[in-house]
Amino acid sequence: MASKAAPAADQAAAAYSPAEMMAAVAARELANGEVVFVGIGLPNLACNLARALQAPDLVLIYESGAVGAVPERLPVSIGDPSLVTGSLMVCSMADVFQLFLQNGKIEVGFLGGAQVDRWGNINTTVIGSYDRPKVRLPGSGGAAEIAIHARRVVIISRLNARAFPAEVDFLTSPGQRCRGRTRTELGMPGAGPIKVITDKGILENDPESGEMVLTALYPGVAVAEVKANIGWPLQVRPQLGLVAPPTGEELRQLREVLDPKKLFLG
Amino acid sequence: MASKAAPAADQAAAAYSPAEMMAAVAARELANGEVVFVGIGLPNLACNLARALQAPDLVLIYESGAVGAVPERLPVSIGDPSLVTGSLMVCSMADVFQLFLQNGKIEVGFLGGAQVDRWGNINTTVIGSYDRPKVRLPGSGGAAEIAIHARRVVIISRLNARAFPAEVDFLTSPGQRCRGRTRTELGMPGAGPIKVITDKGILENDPESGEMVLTALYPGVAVAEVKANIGWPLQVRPQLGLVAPPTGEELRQLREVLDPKKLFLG
Amino acid sequence: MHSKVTSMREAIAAHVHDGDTVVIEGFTHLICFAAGHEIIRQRRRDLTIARLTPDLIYDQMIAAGCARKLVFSWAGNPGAGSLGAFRRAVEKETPPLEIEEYSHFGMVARMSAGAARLPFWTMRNYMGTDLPKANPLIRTVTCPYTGEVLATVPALNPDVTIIHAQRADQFGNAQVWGLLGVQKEAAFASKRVIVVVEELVDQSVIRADPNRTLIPGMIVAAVVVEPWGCHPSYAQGYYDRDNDFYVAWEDISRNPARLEAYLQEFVYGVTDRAAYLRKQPELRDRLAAKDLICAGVNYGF
Amino acid sequence: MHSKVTSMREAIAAHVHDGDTVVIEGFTHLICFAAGHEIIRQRRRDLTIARLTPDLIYDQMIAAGCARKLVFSWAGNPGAGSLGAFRRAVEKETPPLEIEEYSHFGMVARMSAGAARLPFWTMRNYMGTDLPKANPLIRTVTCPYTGEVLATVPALNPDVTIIHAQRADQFGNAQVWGLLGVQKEAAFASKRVIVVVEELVDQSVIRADPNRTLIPGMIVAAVVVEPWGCHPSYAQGYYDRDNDFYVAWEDISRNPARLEAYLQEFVYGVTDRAAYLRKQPELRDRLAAKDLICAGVNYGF
Repeated sequence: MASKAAPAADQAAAAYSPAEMMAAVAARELANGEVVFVGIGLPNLACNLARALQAPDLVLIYESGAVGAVPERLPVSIGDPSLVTGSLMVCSMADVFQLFLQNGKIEVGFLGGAQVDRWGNINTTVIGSYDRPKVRLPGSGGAAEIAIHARRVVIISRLNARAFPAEVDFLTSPGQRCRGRTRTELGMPGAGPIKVITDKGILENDPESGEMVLTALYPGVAVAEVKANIGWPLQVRPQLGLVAPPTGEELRQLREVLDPKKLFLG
Repeated sequence: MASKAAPAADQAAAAYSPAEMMAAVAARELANGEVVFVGIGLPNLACNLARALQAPDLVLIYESGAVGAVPERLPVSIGDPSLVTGSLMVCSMADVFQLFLQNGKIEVGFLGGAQVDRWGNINTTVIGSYDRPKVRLPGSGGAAEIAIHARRVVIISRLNARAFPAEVDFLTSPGQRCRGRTRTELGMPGAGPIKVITDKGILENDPESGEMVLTALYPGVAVAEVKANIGWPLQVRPQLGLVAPPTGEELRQLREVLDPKKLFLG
Repeated sequence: MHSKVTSMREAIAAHVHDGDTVVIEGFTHLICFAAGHEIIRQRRRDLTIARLTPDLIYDQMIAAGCARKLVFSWAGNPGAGSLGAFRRAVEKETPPLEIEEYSHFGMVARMSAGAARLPFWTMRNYMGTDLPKANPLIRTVTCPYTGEVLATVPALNPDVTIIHAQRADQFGNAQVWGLLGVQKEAAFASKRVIVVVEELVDQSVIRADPNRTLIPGMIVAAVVVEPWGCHPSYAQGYYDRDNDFYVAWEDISRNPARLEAYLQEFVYGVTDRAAYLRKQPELRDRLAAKDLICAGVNYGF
Repeated sequence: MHSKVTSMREAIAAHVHDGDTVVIEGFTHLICFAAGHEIIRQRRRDLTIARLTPDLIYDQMIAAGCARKLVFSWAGNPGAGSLGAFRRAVEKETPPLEIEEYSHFGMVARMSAGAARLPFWTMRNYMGTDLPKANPLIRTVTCPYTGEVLATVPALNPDVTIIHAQRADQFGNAQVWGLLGVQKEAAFASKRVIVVVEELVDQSVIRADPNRTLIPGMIVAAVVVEPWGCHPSYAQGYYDRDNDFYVAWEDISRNPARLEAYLQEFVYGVTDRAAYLRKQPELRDRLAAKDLICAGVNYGF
């Protein structure tokens, strides 16, 4: 949904694509044994990368009802038959949303969106007004309730100013502050988006204000480059982290095992 | 729960037991293809008798979750394994109560009880007061909701004055009029008890008053004998029906196929 | 009891009427395209079409002019992009289409309420989102125990729901494995249910494994035997999802003329699903499922 | 991940504490008597014991002095008569027992609310009955769409739920067939879950037929392998219900001394379920299930 980022400036970065970097960074968010609500595309690659490396017992749940999926091919949709075959459990969607998600069993939810704003609110509904949209997007799917209930949410989105406005046109999935009100005031069970993984660096929510602030950069990226692609006056943490590039093993898994046809890493 | 009825006076009645007569009469209530919520004991015998005779496609549902059961032995409990083996469907109890019963899919429910009153209200909870009961009975089980939701209810109970008081001590399962209010006033979906099958004759609800009135007698039974065993001034329909005794085929099924050990026909 | 087996043509003619609320359910898995195509061929109009993910089949029904209104929670081309006819209808009103929008949980809850014949369903949801502003049917209720304010959605009770299953007997007792979606809830919520199956089986097959039964025959109005009736969706154990077609739909649906040509060739231009399959003899080679049969369990006592 | 397999003694010691709300579910089928006996042997006190049908196992726990309170919807000896200890407690207060009473639908709804982590569940129920007078926790809510007044019950969230299943892997991914009762809802409602199984199987057995999984390992705290752990209840495909014992319970439970003698011999007098079974070698001949294996289905794609 975000347009392709310009190729990174330095040589080191040229050895891997922005998508590969994002997938590797997202995978590092996952601890062994955690229960993850997985979406298609980069989140799915990240989860299966984590399973192949540090988190073999990661439990992947898809909103389609597959629990503990071990897809033997790259699933191209959230309801791919490869998510069923060999999974631990298949349940109804009523169970997915009531017994797993609303019950508080999901530790991590990955989300993306056409717009991500200053508070980590996500818009996947419309660009423009709801009644007369310039662009009609697919809508919430399960994103609204994942953003509310998952114990923590990780957002994955490429940076550009249109995709990172100060405030979303439509608030599909709540972040840290929704139209002026905090998650606590609104009574939301989960911690909300605690990290935004972009193609240039990582934003994290400031525990006090709830605002998404820049906390780490990818190799070869300058702060100004991030600021130029964000629609609000971006706060920058004094000690900025430097994110390690994908390891050889991360790249091998991504390229040779998980997405050899470059469906999502292209 | 009701004490044993005295042996019928005339010779014809002596050829079959009151329980056999009740089971046969109850079976005749069922039309082919109907969906019946079945209890254990006489209702179960009646349903399987109907299946063997006029209603081969009767669908038996047990609150345990067996749908379309075809028990190959006499089930001794509502959750007998013989109700599962060869059934059409096994579902959770949440589905039984929400998707079948509350959804309006149950056409006939059979109920019994320690007390049945003038309006067909049933008590299976306590004799005496709730807080200091003289006799503590099992309670509702699924009876309260069956009485509310089944499209019609048939009560099976042996007559005696203690079992047929003017008003139940505790109203577990609603009849035609509950503490002065009609089913319509109370917003109940089902038609409620439209018939009480006893060991001496049949009561039916008067469509106007909702009161259970005597509409048919078994062979050899006098009106006075029924009245003596009922705790309210029983109304008697001017043209009283005479119920045919069990046929040879009904008796053969009951005795040889359905309950050869006389567990419930004893 | 009489068999309920009939043709797709008869089933749609008898049970889907102009102005009806129609649900063809199935979450990625078991979406009955054959039924959607027959509805298009029979030129039904003014339908309210509801399902979680409109998918390509509702995009086709919108393009064909069947739909007055869409009720949904995610309107995209799963794994591939957009639904062209849906987007034109909403962005450019060509043709106009009323929409009523929830999240997946909201749609599941609407079906659950409908199936239980309750007027509403309760969730802890929607706080902070703009969805209740966009859809005033998302409301609240106060818990009689804790005083908490919780979200509600109203029951959905379709006139007709169409469910594809792997197998059923002639009375509609239907068994499903793999992804279950909200098919059970949608069927029980509906006034009428059409069950479409890959295989008609003897009732003894159903009775041999009653825990697999998802839909009981007592709620089924018609049974249609339509092998490969889900293509380009899939049926676990029978055929794979045709991802190439989902990808191709991006281009087809972006261009109204191309979409119309698709409908002319593959929907109006064939009499039924068998003819649709005869046009594409390569599908079997490309998509037929491999065997991976699980062991049975013991129902003895 | 570490295996969760442990002994019944360890599982009860670790997860069932004095004062807890305990649920041993199973509707006729899969009632884990072995767990109830171990709770009695470990002399737990002040428990709130909840299930739809207290059955003989809760009667024994009441007689043994484990229970402060009973939450239930049908307290009888299924197919045979009364529960003697329960009746003495309620009728004569020997010993006193607090009761909280619903109908089956009400108990199912309480578990459903607990499993969904909602504070209440809505039903169309209880109008005309005396149950709300006997139990003020049966309340009402007004539909935000139709204005109808509907019945509610509060969520039940046990401290620990014990579920017997036919089989599970070492992490507690458990499969059940035959009657399902409210076991899934009770497990998801609970803070801790103990899964007791007839057979421990390799995870590949579970993964070969994922639609049969009722309880996912992620909600399970301990796995106990206890063949014949349900006797005199039953496990479909493993052993039949011991109806003779249910009938015998009428006499045993009517007489406090005889009940105490039963507990001494069959509960306190044995160290564990294996010893209980060694005392009754005839059970296998009388109750072992015959084979009636269903066919598998194709999970291939």
